[in-house]
Amino acid sequence: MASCLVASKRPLLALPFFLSSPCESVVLDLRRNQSSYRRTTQRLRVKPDASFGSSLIHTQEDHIIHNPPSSAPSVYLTPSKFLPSNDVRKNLRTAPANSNNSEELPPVVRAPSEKKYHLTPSDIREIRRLRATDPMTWSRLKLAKRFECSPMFISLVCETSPQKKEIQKRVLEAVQSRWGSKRRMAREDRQLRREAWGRDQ
Amino acid sequence: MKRLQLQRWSGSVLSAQARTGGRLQQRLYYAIRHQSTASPAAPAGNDQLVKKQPQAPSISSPHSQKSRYRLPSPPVEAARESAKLAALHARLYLPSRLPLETLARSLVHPSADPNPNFNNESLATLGHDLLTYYASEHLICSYPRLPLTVIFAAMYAYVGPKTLAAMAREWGVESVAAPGGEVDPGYLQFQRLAPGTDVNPETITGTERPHDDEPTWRKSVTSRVVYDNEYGDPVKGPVDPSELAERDAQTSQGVTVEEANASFVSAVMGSIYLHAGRPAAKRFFEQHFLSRHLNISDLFNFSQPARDLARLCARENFEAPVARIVSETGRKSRSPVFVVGIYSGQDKLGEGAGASLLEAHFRAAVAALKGWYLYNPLDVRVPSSMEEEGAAPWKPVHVDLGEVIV
Amino acid sequence: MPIQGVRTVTTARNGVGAFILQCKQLDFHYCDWAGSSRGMVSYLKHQLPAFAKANPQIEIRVSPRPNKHPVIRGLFINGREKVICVRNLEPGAIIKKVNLLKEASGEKLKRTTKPVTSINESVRGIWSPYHGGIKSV
Amino acid sequence: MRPSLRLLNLEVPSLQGPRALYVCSGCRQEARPRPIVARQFLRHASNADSLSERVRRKIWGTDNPPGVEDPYGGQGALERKFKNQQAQKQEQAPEPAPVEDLPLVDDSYEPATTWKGLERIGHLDRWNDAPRTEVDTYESFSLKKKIYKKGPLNLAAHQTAVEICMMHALDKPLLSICSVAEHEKPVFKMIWKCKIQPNGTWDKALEYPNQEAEKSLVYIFEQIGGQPAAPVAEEAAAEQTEEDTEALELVDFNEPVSQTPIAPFFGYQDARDPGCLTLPLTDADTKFAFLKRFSQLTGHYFPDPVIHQISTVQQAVAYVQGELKPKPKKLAEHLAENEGLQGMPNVKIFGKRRTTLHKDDEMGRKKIIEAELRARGLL
Repeated sequence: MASCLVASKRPLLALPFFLSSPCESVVLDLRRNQSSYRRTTQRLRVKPDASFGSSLIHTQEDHIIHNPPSSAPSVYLTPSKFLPSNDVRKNLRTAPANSNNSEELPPVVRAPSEKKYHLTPSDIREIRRLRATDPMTWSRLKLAKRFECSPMFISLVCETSPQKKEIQKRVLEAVQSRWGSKRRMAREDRQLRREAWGRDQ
Repeated sequence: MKRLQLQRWSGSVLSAQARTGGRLQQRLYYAIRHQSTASPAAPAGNDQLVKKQPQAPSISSPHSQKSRYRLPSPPVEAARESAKLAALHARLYLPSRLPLETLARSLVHPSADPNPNFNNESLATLGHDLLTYYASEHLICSYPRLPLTVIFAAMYAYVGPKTLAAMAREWGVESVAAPGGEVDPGYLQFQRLAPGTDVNPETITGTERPHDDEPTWRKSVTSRVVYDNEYGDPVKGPVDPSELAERDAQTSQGVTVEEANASFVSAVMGSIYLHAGRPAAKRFFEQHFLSRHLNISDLFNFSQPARDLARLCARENFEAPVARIVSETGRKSRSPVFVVGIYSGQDKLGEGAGASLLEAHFRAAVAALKGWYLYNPLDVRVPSSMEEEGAAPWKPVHVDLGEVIV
Repeated sequence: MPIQGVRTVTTARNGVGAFILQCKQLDFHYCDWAGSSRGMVSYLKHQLPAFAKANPQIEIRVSPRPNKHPVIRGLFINGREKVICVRNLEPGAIIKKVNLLKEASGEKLKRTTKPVTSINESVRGIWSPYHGGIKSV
Repeated sequence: MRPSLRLLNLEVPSLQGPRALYVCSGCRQEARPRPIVARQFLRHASNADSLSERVRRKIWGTDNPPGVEDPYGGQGALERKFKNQQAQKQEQAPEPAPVEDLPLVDDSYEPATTWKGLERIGHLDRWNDAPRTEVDTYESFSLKKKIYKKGPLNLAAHQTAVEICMMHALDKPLLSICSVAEHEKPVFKMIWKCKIQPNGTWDKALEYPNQEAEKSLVYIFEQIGGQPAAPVAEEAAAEQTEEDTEALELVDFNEPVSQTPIAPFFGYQDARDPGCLTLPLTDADTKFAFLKRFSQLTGHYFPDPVIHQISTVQQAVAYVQGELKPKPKKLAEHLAENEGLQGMPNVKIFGKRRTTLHKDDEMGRKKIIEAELRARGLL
């Protein structure tokens, strides 16, 4: 009984190393331990990564292997565009080998809306009048939709009436007073996190 | 020739100099004490007319232990007996030309001994000017595009009072419970605050700034260069001599440990400059101040980075910055990660990762702006390196618009 | 609102610029009468001058402490102190103890698991799965 | 008187007046007069109506329980002796008091040397009440205060040498010189002026300054040796030589006006000629006489091994001076001399233990503490 126990501990057969990689992890525990120098060095011989450009001719003369680290770039490495012209590093940095042209650039977060500059001064006066006369109906969003511009531009153009601000403030306080302590703390944490963005923490 | 001229000048600073006659007469009668070898009174900046003040009659009064109790600070000859002082002198590798008496003097804060010939006020003033000068030139030359508020913060980090206090503690300087003539000169002597006094800095009024009393007026950043001190804090206006006594009374009421430590460290810097010359002072600055670790990128605090970046690219007429998603994962999960890169044309300016697109975009803009601000030219030379003999011809430091003014 | 500066303090890196020896004071106590101080007395007579000359930055105080075993007390910059009793030790052994105190940093002894502890950022940055060409799995 | 009784009568007078003698609570407690009832338990165990006796009667139920009357073997030998002593004391006590105090020392009193025929030996436990008599005063053989300075030591050596030489010359018993505690001033002056030829022998080495000095010295020392009452003859010889010595007034005779009775060696500072140092102390009894006289004059004690080593006067004086500067036993003195350490500014050597008081003083805290104590009136 004891003998077979021992037998099963030792791997059944010494599988050659060149098994295809998928099933290697399966037999990992069955592989013979590297008891000889030859087996150890054999296992340490690792093929260079594809990105090294491992064509044979390269290995003779000196060449630089550009292997960017898989981590976020440090802010202390000034981008080439920001380097002043008299800086020696500007021309040292050749364009990266596979300079991805425009279509290979990663997708845009939000398509840049080109600015139309179509509003005339009379439109501006119109916006201010509408805003002043009936602030409740003419919110920024409505005006922006009406004049096809961004709400941000509307806020640049005119201010809401103080009453509306007062009303909105009271509405906000009413909403916040309904918050429990947990929700209030969650909101405060969110505010703290946003401030942490600014300090890049 | 230059070295000779410098010796003469610092020699004149070294000699005792009565700042205001009235106070000195009042000092003379109550404690006839011959002051230490070096007692510079004039701060380095303004070289006042140095009057040959009648040397205090230096009767070598043998200071027995009993008579020391009456002195506000230990007599000059006590410095030679103190082992603690000699150990401190050796611990800081101070040049041998700096005598122990001056080190003992730089340990005495004006609140402990108001007599200008025996406290470290003048040394601290000189040392403070040197420290701020060397620190600011190092910062501006190595990071030419730093925004002004960050320069103020970096100056505060390198030579601010908190850092100097930390350094004094790291040098192993302890402070006395109460100043007196019998204490060991190796201790830092200052009058402690009464327990319970409020130490946090109250808003300083009466500064030189015009319309200082208008609360609503905006204090612009550039005005802080002119009116505020090196760290951007409002500074008290000059006190005319008439209420000098009142200021004396105020200081005798006590100072914080931090302020005393800071005055000691600047006094050491000042005394090295006076005794061992400028190269030694500069080497001391590099050895002890520049060798400290500061991550400048932690000093930034952006509020609207995207807008600043857009202004920057417009000013430098690069293509408008466009935010692109470099990679993302878990968009529908509860912990998504978006990596957004900001591209100006083909070049990537900065990259940021965040739990939301908004955060990633924000951080990418911050990274891009830091990429711009933290530009560090190679082999930087500071202007003060020209003061040494045989310095290479001056090559102008990189200067450009730098900060984005929105 | 323009960029604000964050106020911090630089952290010391003892040894990058000037090196500050952490042991700042050594108190030697001995007893004139006790036999256990014999080694300490001969150390103080013969070895102490050389040690004091070699380490001018350490303040050395020698004072008798009658009817007690000889003791060396090291005060350190972080305010802690280490006390070693050198009763019945030969001057040679006392030299080792004094050097032990001189080279100590005053902190409690801690097992360091990592070969290097540093505050510098790594050159290649912290690995993140989202950078460096994602391999198709 | 048993201690507690004595305390009692001390107690009584002090109760009324202010408590002059402080008596600790323990003794006061013990000396307090106890009520009679409490005294009963103190009675001896073998007493008839003691507690254990009553208990035994109750146990056995009869009045006289069996067993020995005093289980502990009756009165011990000590008790019997104590008892009859008490009895003896009682009839003695009423005797008249005069017997109590000791007879005054009258002339016919002659101290006994053996036990025989003495009816009483020592004091009957009342010795420490007798007033001190002049017999009790103790007068040490040698000087009370040791002499440490070099000059007086040489003077003592010179004087001793001269005296011993005189004794040799007049071949008198050498030790008799020690009976003369001190000479008169003129005699001492003459001794001071005598010279001793270097490395001469004891009986011939002495040189007298002049004839009269020689005659008077011989006359004086003649007295010393012979009659027992040397001091009385002393004065007679002194006056006789008084008038001729005045003539020899020397100019350098420094007569210090010393308000203390007589400065040792009459204020002389040093011996004139060091000749006496070379005299040999080989012969046993001269050595013994010399050292005895010398230690009498200087107060220094010569231990036996040292006496064995000494062979000349010089060595004797050197030994005494050796004691003058004992080698620095303390390490602190040793280190203070070590010039290597003195040069180093970062080393501080203390002779005494450093307490927190010293530390407070260095930190400036001591004066605050004292000020506070004074403010509270504690200092």
